[in-house]
Amino acid sequence: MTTPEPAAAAPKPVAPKYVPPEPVLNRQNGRLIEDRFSTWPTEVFKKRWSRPGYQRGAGMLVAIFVGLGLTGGLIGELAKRADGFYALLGSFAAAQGLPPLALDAGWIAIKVLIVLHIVLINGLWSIWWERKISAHIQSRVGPTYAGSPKGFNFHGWAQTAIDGIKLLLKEDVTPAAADKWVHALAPGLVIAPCIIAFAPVLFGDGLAAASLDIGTLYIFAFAGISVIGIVMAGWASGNKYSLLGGLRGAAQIVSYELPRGFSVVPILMFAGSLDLQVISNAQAGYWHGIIPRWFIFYPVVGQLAFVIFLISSVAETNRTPFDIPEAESELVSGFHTEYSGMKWSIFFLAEYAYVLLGSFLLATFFLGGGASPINALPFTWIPSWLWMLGKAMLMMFVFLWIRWTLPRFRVDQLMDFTWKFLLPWSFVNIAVAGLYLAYWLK
Amino acid sequence: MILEKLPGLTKGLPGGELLLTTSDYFIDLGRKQSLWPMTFGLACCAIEMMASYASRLDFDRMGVIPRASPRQADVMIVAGTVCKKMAEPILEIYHQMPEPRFVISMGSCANCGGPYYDSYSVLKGVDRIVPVDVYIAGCPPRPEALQYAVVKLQEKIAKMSLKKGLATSQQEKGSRDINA
Amino acid sequence: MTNDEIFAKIQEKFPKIEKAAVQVKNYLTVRLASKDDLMAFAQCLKDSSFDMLETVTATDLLGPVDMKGYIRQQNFNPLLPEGATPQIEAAATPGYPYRPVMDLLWVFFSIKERARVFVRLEVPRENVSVPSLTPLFKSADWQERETFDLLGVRYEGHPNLVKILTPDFTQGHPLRKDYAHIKDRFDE
Amino acid sequence: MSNATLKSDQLFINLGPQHPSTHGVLRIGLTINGEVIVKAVPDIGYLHRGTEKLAEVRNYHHCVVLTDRWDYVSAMPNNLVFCLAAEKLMGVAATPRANALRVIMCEMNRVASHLLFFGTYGIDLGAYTPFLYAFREREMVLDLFEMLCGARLTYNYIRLGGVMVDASSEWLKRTMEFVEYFKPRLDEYDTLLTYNPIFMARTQGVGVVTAREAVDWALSGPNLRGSGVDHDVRRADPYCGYENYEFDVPLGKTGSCWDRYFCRVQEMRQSIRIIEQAIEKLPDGPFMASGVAKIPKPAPGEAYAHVEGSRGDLGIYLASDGGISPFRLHVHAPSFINLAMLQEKLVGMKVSDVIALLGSIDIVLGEVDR
Repeated sequence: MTTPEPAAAAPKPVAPKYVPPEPVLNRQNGRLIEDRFSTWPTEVFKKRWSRPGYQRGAGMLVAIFVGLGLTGGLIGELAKRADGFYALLGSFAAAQGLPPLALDAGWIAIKVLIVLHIVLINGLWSIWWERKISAHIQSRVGPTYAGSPKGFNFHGWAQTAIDGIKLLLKEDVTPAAADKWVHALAPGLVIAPCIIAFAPVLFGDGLAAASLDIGTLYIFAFAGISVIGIVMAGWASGNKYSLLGGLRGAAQIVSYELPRGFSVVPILMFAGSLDLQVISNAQAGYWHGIIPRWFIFYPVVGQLAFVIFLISSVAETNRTPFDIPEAESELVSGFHTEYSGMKWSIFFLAEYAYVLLGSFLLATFFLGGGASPINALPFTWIPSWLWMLGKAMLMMFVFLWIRWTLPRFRVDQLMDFTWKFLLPWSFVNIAVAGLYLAYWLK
Repeated sequence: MILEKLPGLTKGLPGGELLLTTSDYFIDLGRKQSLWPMTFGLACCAIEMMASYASRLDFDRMGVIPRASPRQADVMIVAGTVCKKMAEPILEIYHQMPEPRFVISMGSCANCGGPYYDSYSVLKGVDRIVPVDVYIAGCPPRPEALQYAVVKLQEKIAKMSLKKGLATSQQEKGSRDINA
Repeated sequence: MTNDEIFAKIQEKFPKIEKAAVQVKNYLTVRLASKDDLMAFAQCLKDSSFDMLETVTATDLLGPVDMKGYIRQQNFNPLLPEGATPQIEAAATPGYPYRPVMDLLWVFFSIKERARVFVRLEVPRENVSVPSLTPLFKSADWQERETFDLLGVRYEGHPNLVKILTPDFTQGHPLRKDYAHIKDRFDE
Repeated sequence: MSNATLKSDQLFINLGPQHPSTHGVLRIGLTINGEVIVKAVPDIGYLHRGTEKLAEVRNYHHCVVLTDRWDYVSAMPNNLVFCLAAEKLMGVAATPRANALRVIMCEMNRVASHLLFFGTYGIDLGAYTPFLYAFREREMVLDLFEMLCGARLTYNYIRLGGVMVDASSEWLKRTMEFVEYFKPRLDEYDTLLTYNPIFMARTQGVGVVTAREAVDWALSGPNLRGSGVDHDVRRADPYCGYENYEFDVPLGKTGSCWDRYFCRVQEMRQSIRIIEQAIEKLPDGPFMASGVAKIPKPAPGEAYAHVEGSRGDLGIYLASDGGISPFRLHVHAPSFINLAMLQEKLVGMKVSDVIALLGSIDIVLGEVDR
């Protein structure tokens, strides 16, 4: 028996030449049956760009992205003239005889709407992104057919929207054993602090809904409130798996709050402020004109802080390897086992909103905010909000990558990891940062 | 809730029919392109069900991702022999699923008892306890057959409309007729 | 080690034991005289390196199996002509010594010797009761429960002798040859 | 258990019968105190199909069909063990070529089965990706099975006196191609899961079964060898010419979940070795022995045969009264016996470790309940 070369070793049979199948008429009504499912996807994908549905879907997706980008750019550019707009609105209100309170309320409402849309659109985008990324990590293709049956089926771009329609129309089950009001209130209590926490998040230079002096503290404080919603969901469901999940979630999130907070203390020391804008500005400029002065490039301290913050952010979002509150193979779905339809999807939305929050914070604290990584002309022209978005998306990819690679911790190992490893090292990090301040950066 | 009242509300409106058919289109689109089954295997067919989620046959292409909790699932794939001891848990799981819910009976055992047609402890067909939408023959059926069953279920869902209620009477009874 | 050598070694320690008339093919089969010897013999085997109790089971030697134990329909296959019976019915073989006896079987295995001993014990099939081997071998636990569930053998001294495989509403012990299936709520 | 018997700080949770990681329809009633298990009561029988009863009204050829559905993940050893027992009763011996083909098929099925274990164990511990990698290769094994006998799971390939069809040279070539393709994949799995620090932390030192306990519980297969007991039916009681092939029996050291897992991963390498040797040495000749009747009626007698199935020592006790059906068929099912240790081993573990231990025992409920 001769052994063939390993390079050509795949024992897959040689695919026969693709012959389009004969049109098949439906037996009942004589209509043409579409051959969408009668051929193999691999055969279809061989010449995908010749399929009008694929082109239309891709066009749709590009249009959406361009639209979103243009909107973002518009908001970004207009925000520089925000004071002018505010004055314009003020004169309008004065002319109409409206009280100044109404003016402020309207102004805030505009900002809230913008931030709210970021959170919601992020859910649509990142679930699709996660499904595609996980599929390609796992040698699959991911959603493919979702979209109109007439075509627009570019990589299942509409999958999340379709899931959303379905979830919206699902029956909303409240179990008989559940505490009705707490059960209904819990999803709201999970998503609301998350949206509130987005207020001082920096989307670019000067692009924040509220410029707060205590921005960092504010975000951490509000992001920590969600755990109450998780415990409520776990307790109110009247399900023991949910209860276990809720309790695990409480223990985990409270524990990981600490290293998460302490890991950014060196950053705050270097920047000398809690304001995200100041932190971002402190990272402007380049060492020797080449290496950006981002905090992640500060020797040892920066990298350690980055890793601790990344790990605790993953833990905060309850994702693998820290997904013990909803551990699918142990607790079925953990604290949201008994939730169906839209209430359940709100939990999901909150999870992805926290991923986005973590990504933006990582980009702001460690990756220089809206600064360009390369000190050269075409890159420095790119607007800051685009850099910010790019860095956040990169961090989001890291989140997904971790999720689909690692197994899950056990609950006691998880606690050991934060109390015996992350927290001491974040203290050491603070001490070393103090030395840097005293001797190197004085 | 709103969906049940919508046909009555739009009756007098100009263009009400158009509104109904448009909403039908989107509702059915949502329902058929995102069928989430339960991770719920009974016997041999469960292995083929797992194979259809796996790399080669990737169920995610059709938007089918498994959910562990019945509350978040749309379709129950009864994959394998339904024993009498297991009949009650299956019924309970079926009742835990929110409407609209569908059942695929996978394999000869779930259809009619299969090779265990004369056994003292096997239920002769899951349709004795829950209404079944699509039956798949085979022992076990190939993963492709399961995917084809999902396509057939999608065709069935596409025929649901608001005017007829959320499911036709035959569908509620678990009709075997796909064109019902 | 051949079967005869093992037998000689066992007989040395436990002289009451004798070879069974019907040997399980290729393995040493011994027969116990009465159920009182069982515990002592099992202890003896355990001491002489047969420290793994592989199988606990039994055979009902009463006549051919009763067809009432199966849920059969008349001519279930529509493709067959009327009155055809494609299904096998149980039939007694002439000459085989059917008798109302429960033939219990234990299989002991020695990892060291790589040898197996089949131990048999015949008891009357009504109200079968033999000592349980759970104090000596943990593996007897579930297997004795299974044998109790399917064949109705009571193991005295078993800590938890309850049904294990059949559902609670199944009446009778299905593997007994005279088992007749009583319709339950799932049989229409 | 009713709530009245519970202490106020204990919680009764019901794992299964529908649970993502019970590998079927196993139910375990867990009484927990915080995260620690105080009492565990496994409840089986949710897949009890009564095959031992059904076999009493099937003829011997039909019984092979029933055997496929015990351990549906690796059906070839099931077919084989029944055929070996029935052949002993009938006094027929399989031809050398049939024996070699049986060895090849059983080892390939062991690879397929252990790949499934590898994948699902990953899922149990939260890593979803290894499952899809394992299934990618498993599909190739199933393709080879399908090419030879037309089925993916329930083969009915090994028949009384031989095998169903002969392997063509094309099939043998493809099998060798698969073997060559598969070897580097095993190293890939090691990087993916085996030596992952989180995975090792989850499994090493968890669910330790000492050699003494393993023998006492009569464990078999990788569960026994993971505890360091050197017992393999292929060595101890060779069948189908296993004595002619050179292979190692991988042993664990401590008997933890990781050792059992590692034994299985190493067994895949040994299976590949056996397949290579068997294909090289494949003798010519008929693939079916003559003298097997269409409706066999073996003389009254009893026979026991056992093989090293994918889950352990799979044995069959077969008694004949001279009729066309077996008089008594008893399955020594390794999954059933391995699972029995769960009720004692779980006490004192954490809830997460239940899944780790249960996964590492690698049960198939079809074989547990039969």
